[in-house]
Amino acid sequence: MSPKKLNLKDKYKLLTRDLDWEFSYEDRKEAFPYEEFEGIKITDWDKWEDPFRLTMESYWKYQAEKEKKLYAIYDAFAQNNGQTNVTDARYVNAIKLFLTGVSPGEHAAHLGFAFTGRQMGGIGARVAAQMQSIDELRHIQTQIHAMSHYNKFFDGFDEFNHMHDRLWYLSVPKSFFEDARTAGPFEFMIAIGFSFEYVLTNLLFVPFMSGAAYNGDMATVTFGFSAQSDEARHMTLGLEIIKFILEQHEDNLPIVQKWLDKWLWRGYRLLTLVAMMMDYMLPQKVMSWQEAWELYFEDAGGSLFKDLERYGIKMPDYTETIKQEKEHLSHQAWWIFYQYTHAAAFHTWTPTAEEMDWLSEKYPDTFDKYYRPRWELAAEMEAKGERFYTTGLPQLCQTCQIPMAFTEMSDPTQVSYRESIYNDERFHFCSDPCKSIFDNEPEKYVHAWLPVHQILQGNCGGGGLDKVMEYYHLDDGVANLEFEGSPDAERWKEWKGVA
Amino acid sequence: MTIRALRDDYHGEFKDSLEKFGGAQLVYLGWDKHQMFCSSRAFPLPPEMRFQELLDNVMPEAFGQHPEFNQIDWNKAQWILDNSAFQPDHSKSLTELDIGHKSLLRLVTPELTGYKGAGI
Amino acid sequence: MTIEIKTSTMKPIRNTYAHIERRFGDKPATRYQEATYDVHSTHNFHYKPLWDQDREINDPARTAVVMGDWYDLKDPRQFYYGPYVQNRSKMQETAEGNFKFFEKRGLGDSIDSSLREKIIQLVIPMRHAEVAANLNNMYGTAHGTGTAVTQALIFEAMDRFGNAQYFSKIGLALDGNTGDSLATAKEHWMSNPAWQGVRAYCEKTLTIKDWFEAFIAQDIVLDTLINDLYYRQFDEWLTQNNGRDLLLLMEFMQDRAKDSQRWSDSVLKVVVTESEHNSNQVLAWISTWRIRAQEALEPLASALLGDKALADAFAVLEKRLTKVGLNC
Amino acid sequence: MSRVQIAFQDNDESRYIVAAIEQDNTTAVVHYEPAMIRVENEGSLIINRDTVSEQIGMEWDVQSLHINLITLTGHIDEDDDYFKIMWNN
Repeated sequence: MSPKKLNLKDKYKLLTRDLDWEFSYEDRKEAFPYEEFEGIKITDWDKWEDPFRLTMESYWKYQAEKEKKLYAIYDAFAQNNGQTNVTDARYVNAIKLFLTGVSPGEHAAHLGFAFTGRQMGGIGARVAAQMQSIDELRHIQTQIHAMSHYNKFFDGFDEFNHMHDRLWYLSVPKSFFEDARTAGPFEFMIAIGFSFEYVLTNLLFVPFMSGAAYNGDMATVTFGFSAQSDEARHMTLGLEIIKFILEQHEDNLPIVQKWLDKWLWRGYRLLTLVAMMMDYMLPQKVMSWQEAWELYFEDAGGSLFKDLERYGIKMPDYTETIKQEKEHLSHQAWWIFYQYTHAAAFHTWTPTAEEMDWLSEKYPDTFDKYYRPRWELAAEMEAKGERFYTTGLPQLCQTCQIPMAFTEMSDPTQVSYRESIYNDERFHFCSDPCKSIFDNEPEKYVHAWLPVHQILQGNCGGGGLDKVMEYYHLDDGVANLEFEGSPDAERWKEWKGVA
Repeated sequence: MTIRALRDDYHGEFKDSLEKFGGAQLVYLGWDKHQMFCSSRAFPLPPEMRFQELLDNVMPEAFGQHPEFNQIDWNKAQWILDNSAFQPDHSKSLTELDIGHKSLLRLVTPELTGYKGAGI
Repeated sequence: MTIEIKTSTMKPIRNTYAHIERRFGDKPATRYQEATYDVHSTHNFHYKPLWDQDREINDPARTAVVMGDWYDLKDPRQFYYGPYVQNRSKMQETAEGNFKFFEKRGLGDSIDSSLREKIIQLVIPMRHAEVAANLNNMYGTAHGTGTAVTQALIFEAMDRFGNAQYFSKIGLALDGNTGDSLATAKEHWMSNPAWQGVRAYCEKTLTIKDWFEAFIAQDIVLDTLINDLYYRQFDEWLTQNNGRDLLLLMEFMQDRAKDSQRWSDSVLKVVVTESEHNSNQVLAWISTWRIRAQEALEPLASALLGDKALADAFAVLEKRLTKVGLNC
Repeated sequence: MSRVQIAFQDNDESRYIVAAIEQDNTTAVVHYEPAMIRVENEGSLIINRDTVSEQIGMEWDVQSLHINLITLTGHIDEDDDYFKIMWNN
């Protein structure tokens, strides 16, 4: 008997979907207890369309091949002192931000997908989430290994995980992922699986990695593209999950729309870090934040939302605000870090004259008018030997936890202040979407660990700034402050043989 | 405003309520159209602090780095407290002036237009 | 500016990350160490889980077992993602070769019908049991503490899903890719009395709330017994009963079980030697689950291998427990 | 019609895949970017196993696409002999 030829779809069905069974001895709800409280109605898990059809054996095979390639490059990079090939030591600060701000998020995503990969009732969806979970573990680990060599030659990497739980600006990504993980399984899937992976990670990874390529950073570009190859699978899962939920029951639409409105905004605010990285931190620029936003969100995201219209999904109202903010975001963000760099684990600097010209060209309507003068003021102060570090602690947005630095788009010189009063206490927000996220679930967000308030309550080492720096494991004069004159800058000059 | 959670009694603890600040209350201070300071800032202040003390002791710490700080005419300064216009009696305390925990107090100086007149 | 590099000045300013240095001293670290230690977030959590408001999102209290340092649960194989997938990739290559050989040589045709039926009735349904193993290990990944153990748990989870697929492939190899054997096997899983105990046990494990208890019920109690029954005793039985060719198709599961046992032994040992509290707790779990396992496996073991088989498997479990200092 | 896109790491294997795409999708536009090759097309884009196999000169497994893939947009339809991405608008 010659065996029947099975095509990929049939084979995958037999090897995966058919493995589940109806419980007879226990209540299935006891095994999957979190499936209902969010209000999502699933009537038939069998309608799940597998977004990709990798069996474990193919998974091991292809992933092993990717890993082999990746680590061969890491080894070569270390053996050849690859860190000396980057365009300039300033560049390295972008990847410090990556390791401290992005990589721990990969681990949080790993745990979150493990949760949904355990808790969703349908085996097709579970297995896809499980594969994403183990991929995310891959990402944190390959990133730690990629940065391991940089850590031996630059400051600001060595305390990345201690800082992740404590340092003020790292509460932005930390709270983002914890917000998703503390939600139910379906919200997590819409938050990270769809909104973040599908709509926004291209904006995180592709510019970072092209930036790495432009700036001679072989280690980062390699892990980045290698991670992106998993990302392509993740995106497919994200798209499938939203379609699936929407097709299951019409009552799911308003819930999903609310989650989309929340998570696209949360994700966008998180990407503020990427915006400033692209426009200010790369010595050799790739494209502006505005251009990246247009290419990866407005264009690609636009097609996506057109596709989702059939289910009744609407692009969030605030996308108009984002459209205007794209000309302001990176400048406002870098200004925050420029003046608080004494409490940050990377260096900042004023843009050079050529860089400012590039910014004028990329942002003709905003840079010269609103932002060039800031850098002129900074340069003036620096020339007087009074490099500007601001005093005190910033007011933070209760939701996104970024300092209240964003401005009204109707008047870009006016800070945008929003507030809500809940149970007689006042809460502050940087924007309408951050306010409405809070207003929808105040009992969740009152519990946010806001770094500034924690410092002022004495929970971060107690006492003055020096105690807080100790709590952060941030040695003054090493990983923090202005780039010029930093130990990083001095070592770089020594390597390059310039006085 | 109801949250959907596994249990109906889900609640978060207020992480920043007044009693957690050791007798102080938080006040946020901002200076409109002076974006040299990237954002308004948070100060723990005694509720019995007089407004005049705030002007004398806190404002310089908050905004003294600005080149225009010395040009502020405090008698002409305008104020916005929690999004409403506000005319403080300098001899009164924060509590008496209804400057509460986590209140946002904004200084407005229309005659000072910031560095190079750019709102900085 | 010259781009010539002075290699003499190219001295590292530190050997590894600070948390690794605090644990292991100021020397170059292994990739396992850097990828594993202290990766779990431990402080300053933001929100209460909507599904578990009494605990933090990462909370050691999700098990009754208490560890001073969860990173003591080191994986003796030192698997982080890279070595894990590369190791399994090699194993699957062998398995792939075995399956191809089996198919190409038509070895399925030479298996007599009673043996074929036995495999379909009593072996292929394992594909469902492996799904429970997948979920129980995934549960530990999601709720456990410390990357040392949570990463090993997800490797185990993915392995077990792989096992489920390999068991399914055995079915396909026997039914000429029609899938008929899988449908029949599922009927056995659902209603053959030989399987109902195991199925009830699996369903029960999926309702466990404490992730370390799930590890005990699954990876220690049930797996030790199943591994002995299927990968030792049934292996011998096949050798003696004209089923050698089928061993080719079981090789992956057999090798993998050995590899996994080194890890689970070590986890168990470290946890019970940590404190009397832990060993008492673990013993309490074991005594509950071994009684359930006894009931669950009796009909299956008898049907597969005869009446004495389960006692032999329990002797192996006993030995395993004694080795880590657990005297039941 | 919305545009779909797919990007690969810029290496030798990808070049054969891209050549096969160009052959089977005559309107596709190929962009060579740093370390990456990005291909765009209106509506949909297909990668056929046979065309890639022909280009490489040996059997090519569709799923090995994952090794060099960087990103894509659109819905996916994948089988033994093709990999397709498309928008439904």
